[in-house]
Amino acid sequence: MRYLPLTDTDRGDMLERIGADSIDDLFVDVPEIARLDGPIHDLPMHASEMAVERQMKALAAKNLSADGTPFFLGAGAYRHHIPASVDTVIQRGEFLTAYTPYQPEIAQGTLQMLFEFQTQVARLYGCAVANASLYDGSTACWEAVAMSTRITKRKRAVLSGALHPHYAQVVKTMAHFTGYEIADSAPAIQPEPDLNGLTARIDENTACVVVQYPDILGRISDLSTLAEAAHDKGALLVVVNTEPVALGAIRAPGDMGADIVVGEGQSIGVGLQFGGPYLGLFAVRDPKHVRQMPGRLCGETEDAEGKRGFVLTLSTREQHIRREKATSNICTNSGLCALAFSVHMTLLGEKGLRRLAAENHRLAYMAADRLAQVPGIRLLNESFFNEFTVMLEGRPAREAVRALAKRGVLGGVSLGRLYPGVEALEQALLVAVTETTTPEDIEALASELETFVKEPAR
Amino acid sequence: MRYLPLTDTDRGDMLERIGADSIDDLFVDVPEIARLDGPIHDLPMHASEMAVERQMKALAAKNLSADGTPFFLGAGAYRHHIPASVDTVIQRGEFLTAYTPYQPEIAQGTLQMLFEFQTQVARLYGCAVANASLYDGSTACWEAVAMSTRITKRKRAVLSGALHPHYAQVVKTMAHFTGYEIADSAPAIQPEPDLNGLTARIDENTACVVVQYPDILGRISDLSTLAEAAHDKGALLVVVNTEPVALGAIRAPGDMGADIVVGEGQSIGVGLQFGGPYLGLFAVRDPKHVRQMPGRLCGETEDAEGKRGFVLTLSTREQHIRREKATSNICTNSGLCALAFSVHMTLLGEKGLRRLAAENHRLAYMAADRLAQVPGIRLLNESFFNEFTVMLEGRPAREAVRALAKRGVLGGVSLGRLYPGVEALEQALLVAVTETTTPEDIEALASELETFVKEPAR
Amino acid sequence: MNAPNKSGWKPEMQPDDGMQEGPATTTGNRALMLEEPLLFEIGHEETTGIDLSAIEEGAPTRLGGLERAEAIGLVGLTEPETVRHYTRLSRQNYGIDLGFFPLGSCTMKHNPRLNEKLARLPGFADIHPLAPQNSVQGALEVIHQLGDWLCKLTGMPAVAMSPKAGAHGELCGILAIRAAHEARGRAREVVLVPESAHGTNPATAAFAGYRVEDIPANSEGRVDTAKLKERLAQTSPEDCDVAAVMITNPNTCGLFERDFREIADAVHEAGGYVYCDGANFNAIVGRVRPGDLGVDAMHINLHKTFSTPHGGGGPGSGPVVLSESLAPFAPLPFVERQQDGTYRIVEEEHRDAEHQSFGRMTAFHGQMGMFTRALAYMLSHGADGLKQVAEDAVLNANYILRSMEDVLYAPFAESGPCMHEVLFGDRDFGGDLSTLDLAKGLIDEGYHPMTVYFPLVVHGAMLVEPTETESKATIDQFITAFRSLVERAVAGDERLKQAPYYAPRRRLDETAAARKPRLAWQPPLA
Amino acid sequence: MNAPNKSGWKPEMQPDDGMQEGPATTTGNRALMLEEPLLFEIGHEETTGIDLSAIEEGAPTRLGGLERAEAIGLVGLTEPETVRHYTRLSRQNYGIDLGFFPLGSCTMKHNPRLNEKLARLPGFADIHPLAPQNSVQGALEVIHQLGDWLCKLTGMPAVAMSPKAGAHGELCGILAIRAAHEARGRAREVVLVPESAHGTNPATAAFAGYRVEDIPANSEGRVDTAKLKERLAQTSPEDCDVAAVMITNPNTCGLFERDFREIADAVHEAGGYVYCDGANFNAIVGRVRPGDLGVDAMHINLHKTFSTPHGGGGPGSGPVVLSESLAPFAPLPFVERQQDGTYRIVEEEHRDAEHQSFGRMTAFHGQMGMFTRALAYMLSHGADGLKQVAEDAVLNANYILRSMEDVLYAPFAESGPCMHEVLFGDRDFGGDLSTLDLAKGLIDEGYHPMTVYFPLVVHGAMLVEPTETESKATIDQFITAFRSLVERAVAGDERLKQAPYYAPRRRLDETAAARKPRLAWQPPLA
Ligand SMILES: Cc1ncc(COP(=O)(O)O)c(C=O)c1O
Ligand SMILES: Cc1ncc(COP(=O)(O)O)c(C=O)c1O
Repeated sequence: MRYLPLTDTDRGDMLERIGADSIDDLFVDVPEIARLDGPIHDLPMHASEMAVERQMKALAAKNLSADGTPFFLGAGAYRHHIPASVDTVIQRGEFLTAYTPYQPEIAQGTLQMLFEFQTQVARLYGCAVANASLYDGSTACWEAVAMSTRITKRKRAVLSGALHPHYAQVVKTMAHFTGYEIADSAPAIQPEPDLNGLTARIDENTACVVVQYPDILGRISDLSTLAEAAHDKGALLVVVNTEPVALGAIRAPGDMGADIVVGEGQSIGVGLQFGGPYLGLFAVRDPKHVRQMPGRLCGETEDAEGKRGFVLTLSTREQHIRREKATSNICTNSGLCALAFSVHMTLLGEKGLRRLAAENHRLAYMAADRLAQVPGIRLLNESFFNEFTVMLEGRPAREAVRALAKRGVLGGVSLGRLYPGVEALEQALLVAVTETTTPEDIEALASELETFVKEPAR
Repeated sequence: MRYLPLTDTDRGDMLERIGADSIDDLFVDVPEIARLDGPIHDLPMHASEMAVERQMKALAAKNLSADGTPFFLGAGAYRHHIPASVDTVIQRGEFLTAYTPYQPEIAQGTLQMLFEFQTQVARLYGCAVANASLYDGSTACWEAVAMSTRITKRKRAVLSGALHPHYAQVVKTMAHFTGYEIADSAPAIQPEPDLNGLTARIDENTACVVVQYPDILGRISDLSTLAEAAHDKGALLVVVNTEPVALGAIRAPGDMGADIVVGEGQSIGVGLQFGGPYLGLFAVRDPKHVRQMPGRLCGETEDAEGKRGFVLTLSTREQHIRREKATSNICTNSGLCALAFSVHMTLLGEKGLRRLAAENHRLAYMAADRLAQVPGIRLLNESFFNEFTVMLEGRPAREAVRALAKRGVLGGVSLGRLYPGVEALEQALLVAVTETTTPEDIEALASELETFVKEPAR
Repeated sequence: MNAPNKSGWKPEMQPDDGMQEGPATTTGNRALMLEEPLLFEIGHEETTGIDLSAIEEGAPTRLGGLERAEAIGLVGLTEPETVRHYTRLSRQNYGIDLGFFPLGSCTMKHNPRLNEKLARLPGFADIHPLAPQNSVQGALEVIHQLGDWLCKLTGMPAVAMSPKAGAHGELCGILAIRAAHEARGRAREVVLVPESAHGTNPATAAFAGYRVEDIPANSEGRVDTAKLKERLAQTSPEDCDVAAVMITNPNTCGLFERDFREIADAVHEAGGYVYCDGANFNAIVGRVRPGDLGVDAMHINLHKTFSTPHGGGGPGSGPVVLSESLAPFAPLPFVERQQDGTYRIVEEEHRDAEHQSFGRMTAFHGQMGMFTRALAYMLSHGADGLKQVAEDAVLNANYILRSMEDVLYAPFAESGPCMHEVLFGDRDFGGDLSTLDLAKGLIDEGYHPMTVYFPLVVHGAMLVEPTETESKATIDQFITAFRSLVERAVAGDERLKQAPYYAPRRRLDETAAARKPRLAWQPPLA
Repeated sequence: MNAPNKSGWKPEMQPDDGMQEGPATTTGNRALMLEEPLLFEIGHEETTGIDLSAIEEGAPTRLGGLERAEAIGLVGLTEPETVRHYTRLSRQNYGIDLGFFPLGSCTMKHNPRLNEKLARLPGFADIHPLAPQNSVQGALEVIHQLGDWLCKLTGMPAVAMSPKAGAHGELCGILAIRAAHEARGRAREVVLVPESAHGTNPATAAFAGYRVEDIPANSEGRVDTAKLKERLAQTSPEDCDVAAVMITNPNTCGLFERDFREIADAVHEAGGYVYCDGANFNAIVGRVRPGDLGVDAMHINLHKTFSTPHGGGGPGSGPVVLSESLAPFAPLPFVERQQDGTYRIVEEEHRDAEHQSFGRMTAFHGQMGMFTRALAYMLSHGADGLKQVAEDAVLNANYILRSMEDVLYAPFAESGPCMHEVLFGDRDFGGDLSTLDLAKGLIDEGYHPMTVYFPLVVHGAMLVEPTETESKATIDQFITAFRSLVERAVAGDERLKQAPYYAPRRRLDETAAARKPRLAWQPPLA
């Protein structure tokens, strides 16, 4: 076994020092009933690296990877070009094979990186403080709701209908058990989101209102008024962002009055990975809320010689100190994804992020214009960043997606899949465009969709 | 420019400190005639990582990679499975981006590795001392001839006809200019090499006799008698090995009396890479010859506190000290390939190398048996390790190779390509089989060859 | 050079036995130990390591009039600066690749590099979670195959794959339990958790709306079965307020809960469920199936037992195996193998009688990047290799226990063998020395310290988990160094209070950090 | 933290300004500076990190009766041990990724990671050099494209791609020259090489059968044109014994050879050829074409100018651009673009009047792995970026020159700007301090020293080449540290003689190593 250094001689010598006759002597505490007599049946025996590689490659080959494919999927997970040096850094054994930095004297690498990461996220979000990451955007969203209830001591959360439905599901799942009340709805198919309707639902019992920016249909709207309305009622505004690249082009949620900003960081440095591991971002505008935040926080301090150094701090919020009184049960987070995010963001910088955002928008604009010209297709959005909604007249978008995939085009995400059973959304297709999209890809999508829409419904 | 850290402000500030008005002031020594007025025409401007990746991937896609292809090419370059951890190690920045270890206090990593590498190679070859690598097997072969002439003060080298023809070409090219006399011939198509004929060619002016083991046709023979015969005449025996894995199964050249053993190390850790970079191995049986060796040598010593450490040593052999009197002009060698070799060899160890060799031989045996059953195909070899020669009756092997490639089978190396114009060799096909070859691959080769041989010649 | 110094430290040794001292450097660097400024101190707003075209002035936009006008406040570095910044930072870190990392309860085993390579295949890494299912059959097969391995290894009928780490897995299990109770009419109120449990256990129970009560332990470091039964017997099964017990097995003292089956039967009798914290599965994988012990739900940290890298804090993955009775409540989405051999994702639209899922825990299907690694790990080890993993892990821990107990207080040494980790305490340390000082001394010796001050049941706890991927030579050298440090601690060597001496930083002031938190970089005042 | 300490070292400083001293460790480790035994001290014959089946006893073989019976003497490690062994070793190394590496003449610039990624694509990495040519058209296109870039950048009509490094390229050029002379009837006898030349120049000329003669230099650090012309004029062109001159330009003093064209004309007039050592092409790439200066052959170190990694000593790649007159003699094999746009490899069978190749220098087609990296580098930089490369490299070197010349002897500072590197000498050092001591002091400061004692024309030469991939902040900090060390050296601070203090090893005894060479591990005597 290539991963097991003990030799049989070693094992014999060690058993002797221990004073045991055989390895079985060390398992005496296992009750008779649970002892197995040999390797578990029904499972294969060990295999060489070459054999395992063959098997896994065969599985990988059954998937249609985005590489080289016209690709327009988004809805909370975006495909961006990740510079090669990001992977070089995260494969450094000192980062990859380290644990949570509980011994700060020999974990300054991870800690300083986290401090820089927190600063990057806070600035991107227009907030004062960000934490060291959560699992993903959806769990971060729930943590924001839970934190709002702790701060306001209220139990009701109002969710925008244009919040990612999976995020809403996560919140509702958790709220069911914690006894919180959640007000939500499916999104209305209209060029601009109905923020007034949302505002109207905020009341004196509302802990927070949760809104996505850009929203699930790709629309962008000013949240300042909503923030004021929430604050008027003593509620917090939670803003969810699923595409951090957008914030290189549009205003920061914190600057519009959001109290808690959460999001998915996967776009920067992490990649698609079929949905995980991803990167939950979490930040607060007002430092006074720091002690209610979930997750790890890295802070600056000094060592015994007066040199600057970093440590995990405010751990009295966390489960390993506070146990059932902790702000969250999270322990393992998305550390290495945070590193990838931070490296990519460092390569981008202010200038690069702004250019990247502009390029995304430019290509999305081009795609939206192009699709709007296709007979039978209507562009829903007034505003968008790199993702927008089109209506396929008379045809369900789910079918379009499947049909196009068979022809090697990954054409978008159908709202029918996200909102099964909601008839009003059946014809809606979410189309995401990034810097990896070529004009040829856009042409391929337009012509495939044109063909599809023309075909008589089956 | 993502690789250039100076900003325009920096450039201005620096010019000011220098006291120059513009960058052109720093190029004043370039004569008028050679000054260009702008970027060179005819070449593209800078491009993003994404754009370059696209371009290069398109080029890579034009090649039929061995991965997933029935693959039987050898003749001096072999495809083996390289464990993933080899690449992890050689991508460590501390190894990858280091220079030659001229400052040993901060290069102990490279130096200790080289010391271990030298020990591994020496043992594999049955020699006392190996150097820290040369470019590849063919240049190592020439260096061995040159070293033999220095030791014996004679100017004639006798090359076995079964030495890799490209190696023979390299020797002859160099010998032409140095005025050495080279005796060689094409290999005779027979089950066993004609060592007697070779012995007969050794005379009192012979500096060395050069023989390959296993030879270009895959044959293996005991070289002890040849060694004695050479030594009787005051000549040295140089043994060339192009497949180090073989030495996990068959006797070491040093143990059979070879004075200098050289070879190609690419099989272990390095990979195919279309021929380079490869790894020239060079070892001597008798330590008294060390001061005539080419290339770098790493040796053990102590530091000022008495701790063991390693340094480059015996540099008085080398060009940077001895200039025109150096034993070779080599400077940059194959350091990182030596590291890859050493890591892979460490993973293998005695046991793994022996098993790997056995598995190669087992599969080659199976393939030889299988092909021998194909009508119209004759197996030439009595002995072989993982490569053997078959004769395609009535059909040129070069055509077979091309025809099979079109059908996605990389069927071997034709002797017609290696010895253009030598009619006796036209029907000979070299077939290499390694642990990466599957029984299905062998079946594919057999059936494709059967089809080919059956076809009437065009 | 690295051979254990047989003599080790002796109390009579003088401080000047130390390393040669050199002059201060201008840069603050010490040869290969390099200082590195903060990104924000070396980066520039105008610098970028990505070559994208300049933004076209006046290009039309549809950003809803919300253009971000002010500076974001980010800085950039070119690629050379970036690679160097992070390489230098990385060198201030310790990792498994550097040396022995016996962090108890964390299973810091070697991370095979094959797994890293495979997870990066475009067919796994470059596919979208919402891609049409006909285009990702290989990915669904990976999830299904891995789930199948987990079921067989644990002897359980079902598995939920989406939880994102151990704590998320706990949540999954407790929510399934709660949903099952609710389906029977009453959620119940209490979850019983032993004091020795990991902090995530009580935190999870509370997060799921339960009240947490302690399970008492016996002097052997195990659950006090009698007292637990008493607690359950306070009411009739119908009125029982205990929704579940959460027991870690092997527990955090490194001991196998001998009475687990008996406890499970009692809990079941009282109408409760048995949650097993499977973070320590490495001790028994391939040798014991939790399903045979009456477990209803157990999370498995793929980042521990199945060796996906810890990455400085994450990501992880915490699939949860479920008993027959909890399986219907498993979270969405999950992967199902269909009659025709293809796979499909079961999402909200399929919720029905058979699928009484308690809902969704995360946006997508779980930690695919960890799944590919874990599956490669399992295929590599096979049933025989995994059994050997458990045996070697346990052997190494017992070897350390028996090599240390003569000099270091080992509270449960008498009660028999330990499992994959061994617990010590600082009872016998001299002066005012404590576990922390010993841990910092280990840093100077080139080791990552063990887990300290956890579990809470022993004073100055030191939980040592060697894992199976360490050689005897490494463990022997560790024992020598550890013994020498223990001797110093027992003798009250005050110099330990200043350790570490050689790390990139001396002891850091954590109190100051918490008192006046500085959690983001601020430009220095001019 | 890393900001230059403006004050730097002062002569009155006391030794105890140094780092805090700690107690000796049992392991010899110092926290993250880890000792590592030799492979042969930790490996075992029976251990392997590769899972291959055991050898079948008695399986038939056809090994000619030459089975290797005795032990080979190799040892193995499992994967965890292997990764750790090499990771620990690597941490005793300095590399560009760690910090500033101003090794003159070596062009230690950043190695882009894109290039590493691309070179590993199976379409490049997993193809065989003798694969049928219809199956490797992409590879041939890479070679051809790269050659085309090199021709255009140098303004030369032809290129030989197979040489494996700079020295091999020199050999290629000199052999082509020799073949050209031979084709004209006489090989001639002498190659002229300046004293400042890299050692490979004279070694190569000798290797190719030539006698080496010195070219005198002038006080400005350049070739003495008048004297060179005199030497050529000793005989009539027909009787001239000078086959070629080998001149490095920019030369190893970091200066551009102003008279290069004039020299070339004189050599050509005498019937000789002009070999240019292009190792320093980085200074002029994109700004000056050697073809415009009368060069007949010039090698280009792809591992310098085009940034393929140095890898601790290699591999490199040394393509040679050739003039019209030398092109027909280029070595085999080479790649040719055909009428139909496909590519073919020209090998021995195609030798003919047009292809009077001097023969083959290596088994296959050259360093493909370096070609893919270099091409990616060129495509990334483009014509504009490459020009900027040269300019920034030259700017950085001049900046260092002008920031140091007031404290450190710079012999050619008066004669104008330097190119990409700057040469200093130890003339003014106090006590018995020399360049070596200063170099070792730089190690403690966290830098790799510059090239020392080369070129031979200056006493205690220090050749500093910053390259263009360094930031101004890095160079400023280096200047501060460098100045501080120079001040110490001039003041005769004896402590420098003991430097480095903080590296994994103190100064190593090279004399002992050479006197009694130990070049392979031997088991210790029992
Ligand atoms: C016993 C135990 N339970 C639960 C956990 C929580 O797992 P995770 O960190 O993956 O959330 C841990 C991990 O530290 C643990 O050791
Ligand atoms: C000026 C000069 N010429 C030639 C060479 C030789 O190049 P290589 O080491 O690639 O053989 C070098 C490299 O060190 C050099 O600096």
